[in-house]
Amino acid sequence: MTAAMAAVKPSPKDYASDQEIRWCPGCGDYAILKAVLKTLADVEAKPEQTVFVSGIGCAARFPYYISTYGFHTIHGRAPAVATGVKLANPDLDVWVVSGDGDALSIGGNHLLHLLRRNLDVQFLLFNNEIYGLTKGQYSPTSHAGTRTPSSPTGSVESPVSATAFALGAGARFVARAIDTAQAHLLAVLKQAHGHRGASFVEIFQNCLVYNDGVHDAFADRSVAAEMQVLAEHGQPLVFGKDRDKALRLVPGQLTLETVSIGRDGVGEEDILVHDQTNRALAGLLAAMQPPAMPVALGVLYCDPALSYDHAVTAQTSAGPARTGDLSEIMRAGSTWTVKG
Amino acid sequence: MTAAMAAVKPSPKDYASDQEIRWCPGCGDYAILKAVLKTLADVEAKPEQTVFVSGIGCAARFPYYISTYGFHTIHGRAPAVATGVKLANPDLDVWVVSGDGDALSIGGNHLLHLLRRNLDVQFLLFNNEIYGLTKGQYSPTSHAGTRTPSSPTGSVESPVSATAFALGAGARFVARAIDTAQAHLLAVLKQAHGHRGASFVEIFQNCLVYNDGVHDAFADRSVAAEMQVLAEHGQPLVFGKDRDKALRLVPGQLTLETVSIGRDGVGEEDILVHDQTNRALAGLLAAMQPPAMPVALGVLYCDPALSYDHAVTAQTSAGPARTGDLSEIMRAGSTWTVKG
Amino acid sequence: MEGSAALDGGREKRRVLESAVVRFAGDSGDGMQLTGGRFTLETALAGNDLATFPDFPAEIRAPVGTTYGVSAFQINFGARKIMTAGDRVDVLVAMNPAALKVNLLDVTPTGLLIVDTGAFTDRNLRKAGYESNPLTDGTLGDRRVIEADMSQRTLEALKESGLSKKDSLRCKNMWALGLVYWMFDRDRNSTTEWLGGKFAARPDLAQGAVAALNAGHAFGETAELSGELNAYSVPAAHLAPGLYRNVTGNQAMSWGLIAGTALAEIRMVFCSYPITPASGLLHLLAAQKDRGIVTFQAEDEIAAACSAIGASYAGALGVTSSSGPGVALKSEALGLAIATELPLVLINTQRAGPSTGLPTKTEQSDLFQAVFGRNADSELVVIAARSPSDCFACAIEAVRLAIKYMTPVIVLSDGYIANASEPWVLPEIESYPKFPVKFREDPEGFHPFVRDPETLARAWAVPGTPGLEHRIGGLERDADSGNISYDPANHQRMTDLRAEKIAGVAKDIPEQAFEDTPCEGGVLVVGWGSTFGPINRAVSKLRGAGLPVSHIHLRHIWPLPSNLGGLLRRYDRILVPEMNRGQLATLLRGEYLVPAESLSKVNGKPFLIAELEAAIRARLES
Amino acid sequence: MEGSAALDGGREKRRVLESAVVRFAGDSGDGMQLTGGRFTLETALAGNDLATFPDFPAEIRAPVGTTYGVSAFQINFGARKIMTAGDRVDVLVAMNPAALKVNLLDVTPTGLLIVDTGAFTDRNLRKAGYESNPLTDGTLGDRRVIEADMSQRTLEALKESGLSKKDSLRCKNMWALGLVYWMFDRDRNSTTEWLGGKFAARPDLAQGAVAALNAGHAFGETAELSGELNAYSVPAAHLAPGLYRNVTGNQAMSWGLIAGTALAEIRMVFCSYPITPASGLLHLLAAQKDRGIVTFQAEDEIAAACSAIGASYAGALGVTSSSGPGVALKSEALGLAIATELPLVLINTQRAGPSTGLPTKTEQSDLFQAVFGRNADSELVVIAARSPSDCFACAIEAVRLAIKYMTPVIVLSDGYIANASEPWVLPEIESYPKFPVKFREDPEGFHPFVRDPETLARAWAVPGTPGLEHRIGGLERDADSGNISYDPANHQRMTDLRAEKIAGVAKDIPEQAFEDTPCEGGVLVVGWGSTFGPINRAVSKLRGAGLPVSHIHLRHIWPLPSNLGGLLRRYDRILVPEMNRGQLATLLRGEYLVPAESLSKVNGKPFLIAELEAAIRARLES
Ligand SMILES: Cc1ncc(C[n+]2csc(CCOP(=O)(O)OP(=O)(O)O)c2C)c(N)n1
Ligand SMILES: Cc1ncc(C[n+]2csc(CCOP(=O)(O)OP(=O)(O)O)c2C)c(N)n1
Ligand code: SF4
Ligand code: SF4
Ligand SMILES: [Mg+2]
Ligand SMILES: [Mg+2]
Repeated sequence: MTAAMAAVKPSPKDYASDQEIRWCPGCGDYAILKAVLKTLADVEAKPEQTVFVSGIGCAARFPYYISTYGFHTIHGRAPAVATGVKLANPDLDVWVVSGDGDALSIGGNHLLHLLRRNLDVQFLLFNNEIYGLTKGQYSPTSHAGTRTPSSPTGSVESPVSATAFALGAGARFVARAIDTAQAHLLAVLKQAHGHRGASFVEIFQNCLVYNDGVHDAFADRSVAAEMQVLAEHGQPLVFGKDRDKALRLVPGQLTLETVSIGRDGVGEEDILVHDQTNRALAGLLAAMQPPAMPVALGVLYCDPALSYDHAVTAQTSAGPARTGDLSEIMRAGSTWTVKG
Repeated sequence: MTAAMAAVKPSPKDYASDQEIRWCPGCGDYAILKAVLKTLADVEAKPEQTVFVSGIGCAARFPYYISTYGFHTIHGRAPAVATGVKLANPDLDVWVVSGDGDALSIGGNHLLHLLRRNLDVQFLLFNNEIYGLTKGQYSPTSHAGTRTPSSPTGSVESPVSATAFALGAGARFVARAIDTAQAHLLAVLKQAHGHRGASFVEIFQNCLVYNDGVHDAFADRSVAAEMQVLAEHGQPLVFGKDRDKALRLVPGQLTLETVSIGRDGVGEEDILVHDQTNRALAGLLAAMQPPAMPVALGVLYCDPALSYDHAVTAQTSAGPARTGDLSEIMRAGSTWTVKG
Repeated sequence: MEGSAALDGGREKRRVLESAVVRFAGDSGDGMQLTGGRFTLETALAGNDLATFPDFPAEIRAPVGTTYGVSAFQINFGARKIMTAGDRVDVLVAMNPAALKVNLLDVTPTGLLIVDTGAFTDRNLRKAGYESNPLTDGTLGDRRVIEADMSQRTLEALKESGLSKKDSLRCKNMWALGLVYWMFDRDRNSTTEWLGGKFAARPDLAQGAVAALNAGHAFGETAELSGELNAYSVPAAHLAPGLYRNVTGNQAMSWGLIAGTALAEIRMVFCSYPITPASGLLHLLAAQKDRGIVTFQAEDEIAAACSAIGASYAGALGVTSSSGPGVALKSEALGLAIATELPLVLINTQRAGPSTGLPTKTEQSDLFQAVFGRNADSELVVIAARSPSDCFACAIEAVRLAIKYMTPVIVLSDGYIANASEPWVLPEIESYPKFPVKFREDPEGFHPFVRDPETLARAWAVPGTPGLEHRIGGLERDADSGNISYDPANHQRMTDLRAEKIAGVAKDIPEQAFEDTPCEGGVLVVGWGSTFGPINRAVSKLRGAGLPVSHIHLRHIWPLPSNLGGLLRRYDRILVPEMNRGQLATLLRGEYLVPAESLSKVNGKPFLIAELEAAIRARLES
Repeated sequence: MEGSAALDGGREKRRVLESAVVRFAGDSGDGMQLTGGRFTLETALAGNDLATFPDFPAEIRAPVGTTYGVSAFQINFGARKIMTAGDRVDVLVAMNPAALKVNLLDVTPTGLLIVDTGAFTDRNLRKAGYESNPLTDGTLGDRRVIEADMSQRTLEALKESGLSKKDSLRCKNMWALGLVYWMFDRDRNSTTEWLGGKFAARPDLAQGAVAALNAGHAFGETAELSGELNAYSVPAAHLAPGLYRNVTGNQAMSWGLIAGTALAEIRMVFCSYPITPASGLLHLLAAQKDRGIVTFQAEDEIAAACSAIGASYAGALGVTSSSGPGVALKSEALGLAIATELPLVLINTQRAGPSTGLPTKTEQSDLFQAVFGRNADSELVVIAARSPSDCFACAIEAVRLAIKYMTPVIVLSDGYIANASEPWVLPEIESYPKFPVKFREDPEGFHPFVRDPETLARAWAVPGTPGLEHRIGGLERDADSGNISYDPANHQRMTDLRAEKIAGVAKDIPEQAFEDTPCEGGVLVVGWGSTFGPINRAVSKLRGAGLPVSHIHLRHIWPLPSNLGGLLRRYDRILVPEMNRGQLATLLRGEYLVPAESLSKVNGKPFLIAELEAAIRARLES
């Protein structure tokens, strides 16, 4: 795609690269790619200003399939590379693409620091609860009991919740979506793109080879309505096929419960209204798990603050150093002259 | 100290090593050492069964001053080393000692995984909001604006909260104490020691050389009563010199506020009672910051679960492998005989 | 066939061969690894010596029909000792056009192709990048072709089976196997039995598979192949008697580690982080938890190394494993193990680099990293395995040295050795000499750096031992008390002690031997690691032709065997073939000032015997 | 004094010396670094050549009076070219018993001690580990002692100042400085002025300090020192004319990086994680944010390296820095920079290891790590600085090569160079030739791995450039398109290209020269890095004595200069003194098959000139 394109409204395929896609047929990554391409087109991203940075994993192959700039780095370190990219040129529009292993196993530390520093990037975590590329070992998000080649008798580790981790790390934008729920995913990606600072998006992704159906308990279309609550700022947290269920704060307690609207004396006023600026609420939403509770999707938390790259830029003068400046620096302090 | 000691009730000095202490005179680390020695004596720790593991930093010098087993490892990796220690011998009583840089900068990832796996150790994080050993650079817990040799115009990073991070990582015991508040620190350390699984304790520590008084806004004795609320499970969250202030959940909202008991119609029943099994409450408590709010100390969260090392042990048969077993393993599957 | 002379005689109308190379190739979903595995077993049962190599695609599951989704399995078997999986392919089974495309060039010009014509549709031809049909457009050259619409024939054979079309087609690989069984005169009984067991839950599928197998066999037997003699016999090899099995390098390595720790009577704590091609070891050991093996899938390679160190500190043997990029991450931790003098075994299953490189391709380019890749003067022991089965002995040796010398030991394997397999006489492990670990227990005169005067190893005192409480760490420590020391003279002394300790290992390892009676003069070929097979075969062939060539193959890379310098100095021409740009050659030159010449190959594939023969001949002639 | 001949003549009753070594030693709180720094400046102003070395305690602030809390500052100055901070100390200022204890052995047997007797209390003696008073029990041997109760005398001098006792005592170091000024005939004016500026906010303190300075000076002038000639004069050296300042290696390195990027007209993004002794560079550059330097304190060394790579990818020059253990952590990232062929500069300020080792002590033992310390065949450029001021040129050269060849460049400094200082003629940086970076902008024929046919460097296309959108990564890529490639032949080609590119750097660097006209025959001493000073001085002295000794000092460690082999082969005896166990020696042997002999010293301290002289003489005689 060339710069000339910018004149007409771009279409998703303008952002697709010419490389053959090498994910397994049916992998959830295809759906995410589709949504990202559409997002780029919808926001009319400038290809030359857009950079996709990734680590290693199936998910991390992502940059090859996008016709913008792309950097497929090393396992776990994409956040660090992205930080350098933004420090060199804060005007670039940077997306980081990562898997659950890449982001939360080897790369957990860099993600923590990217989030707390609030680097202005979109961070997409494709959570398939498995190491896909290395052929199916359990990952830090795999539930206890997962049987894999490295846990033949079932994993005994308690998984980390990507969203709870991001909130604990101080992230200022935390959202969730599902690979196949295109419309919602697209909406979330656009909000993430619009947010200045680090936008963290966990995308539930299906690995049909090594962990097929792991998200079915809430992501499968047949249960979606009952097992998903789509959080929207200022809107009541209602769900169900007939939108007759809702979340409520158990009175006087710091716990959520699901209630049926209009039953057991539950009225509109009892229904919790989503406040995306409340971190505690985001934490409670993130902690809900099927089958007892629906899974919360959408922007769980958003409370913008100055981004790191912009703060750094504000402290630093522009452009390369100049020799004249250096002369000054070197002459500051005590000097003396030896005469010839 | 020898095994013979076990007969008489030990005293703190029985646990002190013969090495000259090399912290700066007046460093908060001395107070923590004192409390730990007392804890060891009070719980009658068996010196030969006790191991202190640390990374690198002033804090990480800790093991040298204790007469039990000790391993001063490399920067940031103490949690990983401790994991190996427990996997080899889950019966050992392991303490990990770390600084804010060691635990949350270079070592953040290992801490995350130690906490989510719930390894049965006591993890002490000495938070002086600075890199002491390397002469005073800002750390991931330093507040924005901190001026140090590496941030001469003031740091532009938002700090991470150690406790929020631990909660987000899925820790099952999260507590806080202050170096100089010996009695409380001792109580917290004993609870941490009693807890099975990872007990995370953040200790506010004063570095009088590079960050003197950084915790004074709440830790200084003169303001302690007004700026500290000591959380105790099942007890109302009351504070103040005259114990006339309390925390309350803003009705219908997920926020805390301080109230004056008996004023503005605030009665006993409005006062929030600490529930250490509620992670959301712990999160709210951890987020309170002076001057607007007091700082919450004590066991903010405790909800035991099976520890990782015990789960692993349950899955693994005891003792070294035996050659007989190996013969069997090698003969499983297809074999054939070539006759001489 | 190539690399093999036709023997005289033989029963029936079969042509007798000294050896043959067969490659099964198809889509990832076509079951080629399984097919190759079964053929291997029948071949072993038939008494041939053999070597195999699987070639997986880099992609998990590439779209059907693409060239990059082709999965292959190669076997070289013969009536003589077999050293490699074979330079070139005599018989290629190609289940689709992509498989043909990717593998054709490896087939000898007069080789045989067995092709599923049913898969040669326009669509598949296009996916494979063929513009016209290679079966008809001359692409195949002089190679003979057996064309069969395997899909169709399998469906026909299974018509009555009651299986769905999809399930029936899953049996296509058995049809191909049946045909190859016929071709090499293999028995079908054990495969039939095995299929019954494997699909015990689906007897219909088991029966279908057997039916397909028999149909393929029948296809060979019937007149349909008449005209050319496509039936062969490869007589049994003269093999040492014993109980055999086929092992891959990963298997042998896992068992060697178990053996070593069992002989040392110490628990193994195996800590790793998945990475291609090293993960297999983690998988194999994770399956042995009920045999006292602790495995830990760490959050990254640094944690894997550090937890292994922690385990060793606490009295187990910490073992860690990875491949190049992951080993790079362990560098700092290795320094800690060196400084604290704790035993540690690190298995590096090398792959092609730099950086992510070619994860599924082989290379032996981490020698420098193993020997030199750390800050400061930080020596450790490096051992390299030469073949799949050799991993067993190397692992035991690594465990022994790590414990005896309180040092990290790196074992170099590679992607080729790890996945290749060869027949192996099962060792009588229960009769191996034990070397039980001796933990320090006596507090008298104890400090953590008291050393054995012989080995210079420090005392290993383990938490849990009363009276030996002590502190260790990465800071330099006093040679006489183990306490931290900033004393200049002490640092010199400790640095020297650490180096002497490792140098002393040379006294504890076998003197270097030649692979065969050495020739005086001529060319000395020095190798290490998985180049063993091709070098050995190339040298044997040249010696067979009366040429003065000798072969030394190193197991001990660091320290080098004490007599090596003397051996090398006997030769003016030393050739060092390596799958890297000359790392061992540089090491030998630096150590011994001998003019070792590097023969480098870095294309992700093992040396061919022919390549080596040519290179050695060139040196002999020059 | 030792290492210096007394010159004839001179004004007053002063003894004229060719050079002298003075060390100031006291508690960390005694202000010895400041005292030494001021003395250095006055000495420079007096026209001497000089070299200094500060010796900080490993502890931040050890308890007062302990041996491990002693802080020292050494200066060697003379009427001739000064190459090192001095083998042995002629004049030791000891502010307390601990300072005496730690430093006494370094003082020449006939040296002079200036001791604050006020600090020689029982308590302090005990803390220093003295059982009796060394001033009276014969410990000092033949050394001369000037005893003065400096505390008392300072208090007296400041009686009228109105300063508190505590503040008055803070001026004690100025008293000592005054005395040493008198001893070496230094002017006090500029120090007086400087004190006024420094304590502008506390004029009382400034006056007090000046009073103490004068009192110390007066103490020297008065009869109290009569009896012995303790007044010296060291005539000015013949120095090249120019504007001078004192620089430490860290300063010169930071300026060199700024200079390099300024000349390349590219922004520097400096990414680091604190570690002793490398942090100084981060601090110095962080102070230059208003000059266009971006500094980033990363969460760890891996992030530091990776963010620097990210910065280079985005069109800045990524620079990262650390010391040994931190550099180990960067190994994997270096592989990525090599594979993606991005420019990167890595400064390694080496320290003593292995592992944490002796963080505050010096060593040059990371050469192997720099040259070989990564997985796979992964070459890069390695440069070593020989002295504090040489860091400037090395940094510029590193920037130039990194950009021109699209490669990581490692610059080796060490704890000694970083903190030592020497006078330096300020370069006219504005007249240096620029080498502006040329980013690719033309889409015609572009792919990310198109190479300059001359340098073999790939095109640097930076995000933000329309029409050049591309993807790069750690997987092997096609030489002709830049796309991922698993092709065997392509991997061979790319591996060769990467190696050739680095080898080609040898054509772009100066041929190796001798430090002086070479002698034919005799001993060739080959050094690198901070051994320069002592080697150069030792060789000069031996040559002065008519002995056949030559000196080569390498800046370029990898690739080595193209003519080096030829030069080395002219000598039968090659001695390689290194502060490691022989790393360069091994490298040279392996590359050139020359019998380079290692002279190793690993005690955390630089070589002494005397040590080297003796070693070279021994080689000459054998
Ligand atoms: C340093 C290093 N360690 C390990 C690996 C092997 N590796 C590649 S991807 C991966 C995990 C992939 O899991 P995830 O991030 O969840 O991505 P997915 O494949 O599931 O999309 C691992 C362990 C590597 N490439 N580099
Ligand atoms: C790999 C590595 N990187 C960096 C260092 C240098 N280093 C030692 S301690 C430290 C930070 C110490 O800060 P903290 O953990 O807060 O401990 P404190 O000294 O404040 O107690 C650093 C950066 C090191 N020793 N090793
Ligand atoms: S292995 Fe799983 S995650 Fe990877 S491409 Fe295949 S389906 Fe997708
Ligand atoms: S530098 Fe700070 S943290 Fe370190 S010992 Fe001194 S006072 Fe304590
Ligand atoms: Mg995954
Ligand atoms: Mg700290």
